[in-house]
Amino acid sequence: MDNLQIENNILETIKTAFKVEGKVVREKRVEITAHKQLISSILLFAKNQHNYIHLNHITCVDWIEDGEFEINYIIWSPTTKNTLIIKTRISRENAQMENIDNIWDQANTYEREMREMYGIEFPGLIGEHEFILEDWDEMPPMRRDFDTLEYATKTFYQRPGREDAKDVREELTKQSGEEIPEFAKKYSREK
Amino acid sequence: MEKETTLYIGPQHPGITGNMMVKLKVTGDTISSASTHVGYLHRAFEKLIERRNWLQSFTILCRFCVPEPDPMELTYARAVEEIEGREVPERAEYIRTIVMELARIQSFMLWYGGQSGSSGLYLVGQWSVGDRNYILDLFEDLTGGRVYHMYIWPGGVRRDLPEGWKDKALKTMDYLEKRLDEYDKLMFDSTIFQKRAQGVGIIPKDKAIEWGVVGAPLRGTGIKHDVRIDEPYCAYDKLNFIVPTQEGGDVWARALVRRQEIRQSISIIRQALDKMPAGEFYNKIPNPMKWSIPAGSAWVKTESVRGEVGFYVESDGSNKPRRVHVKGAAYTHGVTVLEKILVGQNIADVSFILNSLGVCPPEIER
Amino acid sequence: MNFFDLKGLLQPLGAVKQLGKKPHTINYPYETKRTADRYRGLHYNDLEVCIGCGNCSTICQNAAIDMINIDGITAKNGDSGLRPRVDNGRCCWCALCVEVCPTGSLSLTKDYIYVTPDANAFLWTPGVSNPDAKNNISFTSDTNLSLSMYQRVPMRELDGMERVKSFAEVVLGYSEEEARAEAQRCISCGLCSNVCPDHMHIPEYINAIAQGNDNDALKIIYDNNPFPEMCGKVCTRRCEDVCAIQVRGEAVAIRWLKRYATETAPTAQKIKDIVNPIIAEPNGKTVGIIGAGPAGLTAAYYLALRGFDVTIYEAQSYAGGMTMFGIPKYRFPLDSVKKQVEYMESIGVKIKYNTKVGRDISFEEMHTAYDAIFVGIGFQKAWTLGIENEDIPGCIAAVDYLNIINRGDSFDVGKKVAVIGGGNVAIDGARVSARYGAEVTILYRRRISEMPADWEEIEGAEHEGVHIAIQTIPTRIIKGENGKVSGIEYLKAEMIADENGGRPRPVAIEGSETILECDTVIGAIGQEADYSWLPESFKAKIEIKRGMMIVTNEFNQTGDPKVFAGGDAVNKTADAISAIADGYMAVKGISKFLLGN
Amino acid sequence: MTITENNIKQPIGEYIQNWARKHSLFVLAYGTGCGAIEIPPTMTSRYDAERFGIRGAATPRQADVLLITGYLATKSLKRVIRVYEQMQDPKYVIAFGSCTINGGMYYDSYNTINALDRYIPVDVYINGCMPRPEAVISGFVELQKQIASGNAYNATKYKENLEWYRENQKKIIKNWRMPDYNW
Repeated sequence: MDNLQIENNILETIKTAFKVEGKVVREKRVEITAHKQLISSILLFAKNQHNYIHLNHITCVDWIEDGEFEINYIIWSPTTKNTLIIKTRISRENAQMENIDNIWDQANTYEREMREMYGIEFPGLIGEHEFILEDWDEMPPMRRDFDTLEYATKTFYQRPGREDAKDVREELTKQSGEEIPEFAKKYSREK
Repeated sequence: MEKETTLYIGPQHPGITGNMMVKLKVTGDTISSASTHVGYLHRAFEKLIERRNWLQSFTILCRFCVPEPDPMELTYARAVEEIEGREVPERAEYIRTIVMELARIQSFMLWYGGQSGSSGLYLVGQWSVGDRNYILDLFEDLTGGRVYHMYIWPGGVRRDLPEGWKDKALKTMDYLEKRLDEYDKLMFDSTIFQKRAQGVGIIPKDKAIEWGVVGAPLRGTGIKHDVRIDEPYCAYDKLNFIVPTQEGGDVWARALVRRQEIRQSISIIRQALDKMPAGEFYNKIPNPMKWSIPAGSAWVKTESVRGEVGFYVESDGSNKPRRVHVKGAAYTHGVTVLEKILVGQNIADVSFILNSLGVCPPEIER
Repeated sequence: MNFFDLKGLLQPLGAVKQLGKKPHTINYPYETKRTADRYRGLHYNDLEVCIGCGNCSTICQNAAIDMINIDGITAKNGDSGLRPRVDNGRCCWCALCVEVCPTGSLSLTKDYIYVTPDANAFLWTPGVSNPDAKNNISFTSDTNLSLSMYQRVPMRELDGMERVKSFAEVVLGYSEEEARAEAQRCISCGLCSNVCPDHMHIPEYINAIAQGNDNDALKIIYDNNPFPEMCGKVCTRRCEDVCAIQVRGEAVAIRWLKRYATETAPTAQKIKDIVNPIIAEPNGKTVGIIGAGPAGLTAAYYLALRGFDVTIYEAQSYAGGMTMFGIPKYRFPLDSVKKQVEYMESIGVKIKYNTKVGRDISFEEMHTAYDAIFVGIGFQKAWTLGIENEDIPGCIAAVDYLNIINRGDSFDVGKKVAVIGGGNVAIDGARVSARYGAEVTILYRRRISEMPADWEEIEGAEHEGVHIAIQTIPTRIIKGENGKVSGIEYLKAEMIADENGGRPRPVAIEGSETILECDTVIGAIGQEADYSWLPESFKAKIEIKRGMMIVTNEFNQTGDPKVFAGGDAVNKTADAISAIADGYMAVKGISKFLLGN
Repeated sequence: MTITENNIKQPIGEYIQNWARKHSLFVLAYGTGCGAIEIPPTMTSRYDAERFGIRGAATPRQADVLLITGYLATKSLKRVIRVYEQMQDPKYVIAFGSCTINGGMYYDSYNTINALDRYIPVDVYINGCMPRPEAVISGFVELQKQIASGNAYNATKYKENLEWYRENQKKIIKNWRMPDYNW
């Protein structure tokens, strides 16, 4: 795999420097999984030593089943045109993550958004608490346990006139007298 | 020393590119600090996508950015294809290229209107936005929709080119090429525009990449970076085009870059129409309600008019996406970059600079 | 920079030359621009073609589409009677509903202007709101573009010439991958469940297979059908006839998917492990069942689950009734029923073999001994052909013939065989004979399209070299020199339209007598029930009309409230799934009658 | 003295007033949602809405028509109400796109309102996502018809039912930090 030489090199460098797991996803994509305490040192190392000077993206994925948030830092190097994805997981309870807006100014925007949308705290983060929402007093909305449909139905006016709608499967079972057992209902058509 | 006052521009302001607000601290006419306030267009797309399946998401995604919906569709489609490993027929790749470039042209035409309008040259807007309708007509014939096309979906494109479309497209390109010269006379040759644009809103070359500047503003500082070249997608690696750059980093340089890019786009469309192979245009997906995608994630970038659009898509193996996170160019341009380069500028230049950065507020808050 | 840059000041004035040009303004509303040929405007629905499957409503991510009742459209087999209504205050005209419409009835038109001051006026019933829009359709989805999957995953089968050599099972079954792919085609509307006599939960178990949970699928199947393996192999599958996909493509292979689900449980113990039935505490009530066919066994199984004490009386030495020896082995292996019966016995069903009611035990005796009785006797007597010489050697009823073969006894059919009839039994007889190397001709009164047999069976027979002589009416069997059959004489028939609107009748053409040489004649024109066991005193209460027992309610209760009946002797369709359905409904009836719930 | 046109009888003074109003509809330049993208084509040379006296106005005080171009985020709703109350009579509201009618594709979003007429009175709804320029012009023509017939009195309705509107508005806008305008 000669064409992945740059990718393998950077992966090896970071692996040896920080003892972390990682893989080459495909051409121009290297992925690293690290503990949250290592994140800022890896980012600094990549930025200063390997010219990953462009912060592409910071994203958060809610793995509610595992009780964890996954935070991905995506950085890009203009010299090799390579993208490095650094993944870390933090606990959902009292979620806290290191603030990196001293490394990249624009990280501030991402972190403010994550603070608002997921309730992740970034100690030392400056900027107003309200970024997108206004007077929001429910749980941070991007958390997976926040039910947006339920909230919208409750909060906003539902225009009447559609109450006569019928569910096809229900209507058919009514016609035939079929009784779908409870354990099978999870396989019925999504509504 | 003069007194510092706070000034709010937006959300209801004719010069703002959309529905957002810039809060300025001004001393006299000069801005001493600026901060962007968004959220007026927040629709919680990323939350809504959690409730929709892989195909349903594609119709909602194009609404991320109103002036240019197609790069969103394409990026999502590419991300899904990457996770699932779905092949795209070659013809579809060419059609996608054409759609992307048409989208680029129509967005540039809108930009012509905004950029010149914010410096008082309203006629250019009348012309370019009027002529933009011809591109929208092409879109309508191709996709069935004028603004929201919902045309590029995972696996290819929705419909093949209709009969006679190729000739119509070529004719429109010829017409546009002629019109572009007319716009030049009105806009780029105009002393008013030159004086307004030169030396305003400078992005320093040495900081540009670190600040997160992408797209035309980055190329306006003399740095040649374009996703179409760096990580070719669709059929871009089979077509000849140049990525124009300008030195200076000011509004003028950005305008010149765009002026050249629109001509490149016309050339790309001509080449793509010429080289397009026959064959399938769609690698059909299974029943959308039961279509699930293996667990995995992808980070995919596309070059849109305003810069690079990135999608982070995560699948947990079910029939709905776990997470789709969009990063548009405006996310950095409209907040940190804008806040930085507004310092020291005139109040009158705010909307001018906003237009030149291509800030699209729905892209920031989604 | 020079402020008085003359060129820069004068260039914009060049725009003045545009003054004389004709403007490109579209003078709307006085002139209109043509909308594109595939413009996505307001919806139109062809109400005649639509079957109300509701797939449009499911795919709509805006929850804009409701399924509602419309005047003049009623539910029928394969049509839920509902039609979509679009809330234009939700719709985004993405046209996904058009892309997934399995029938192609839904489309978008070129109309798009909908302006009103009334916010409540945006409910739009396609086809009712715009009945004339049929000529204005723009965005449609043909079978190539549609997201409905019209192509069935082909079932692997033995080759036609290969399979006549043995009684090996012809259909090989789906692999896991094939089954998942096939299950994905289902749109979960439930039209199939509605026509299934047993109302099996088809969308649910198919979805379970699609999601990879085969055990759940089996469990759902066992909810109201204890013979899935049989149904998975030989069901008449009326469900597939009404499948929403079948309107424009090939129906979802519901039967093969059921077959796939049953393959996860090859033994009785495995079935018990997966289904893991909850057996209720004994409730002290006893039920006697006559006949261990599908109806009787089904009733017994669900009664036993509900805590009844169940005893089956079976005249033969084996259980399963007609399904045991009445179906050729290449369609349905013998051990399948045995496994099923073993499983049922393991949950408490008692079967008394070789006990014929009316001979070994009288019906009166049963009537007093049990709290309720279920009669599932089925058809045992074949109808006679009613033509000359049908009692001579070489002439046999198909059910008897199949029985002999399946038991492993031999029967010499000779070189040429004529089979009379057009049902599945006739085809079975023909295909079995073909496996003995005979040259087989099926004589059928009507046309192939009117044959009651499964089209797959007919096709299978043709692949195996069976000849079908249509529009033929046998008149007599010709006795050969050795006293055995040597041929059959028949008349050609023509189809005469029925003046009362019924299906066309075959009418013999005078003088068209033809003789077909054959060594064996197999009659398969139908069977009937034998009621000799039923005492006259009961016949007054339990009504029997044209050889069928009459039930008085949906729970298959007869005139005698203690007696329930089901199976071929009760229903008109006379197939296994109807028998199972009868048994299942009788269980509900018996528990209602005895326990009041 | 009255004048009858299209079967509508009006005093001549009112008739002239309505005639004048219907031919000068100044639209507030406030792009509240995606619909704003079809406004430039409507206003510029290809569709040229100025033929109907429709043109942009920079501030609410100068405007006659408030175009709600699509969904309204709750944060925007507050600004829209404020803008609406700042506008001077006669004033009209045109709701644009599906989202203003019953939520459109954002019906389940926690941050967008579903039915606009609960919060400010709406004179004309234009259906579509997006409505084409032709549809936009049709909407304006419908509004002109209403004005000419003297039926476009929704702004008055707002004043009369202010409490009902306020109650609805305050249900969404939790922190009401707005001056009450005195028209």
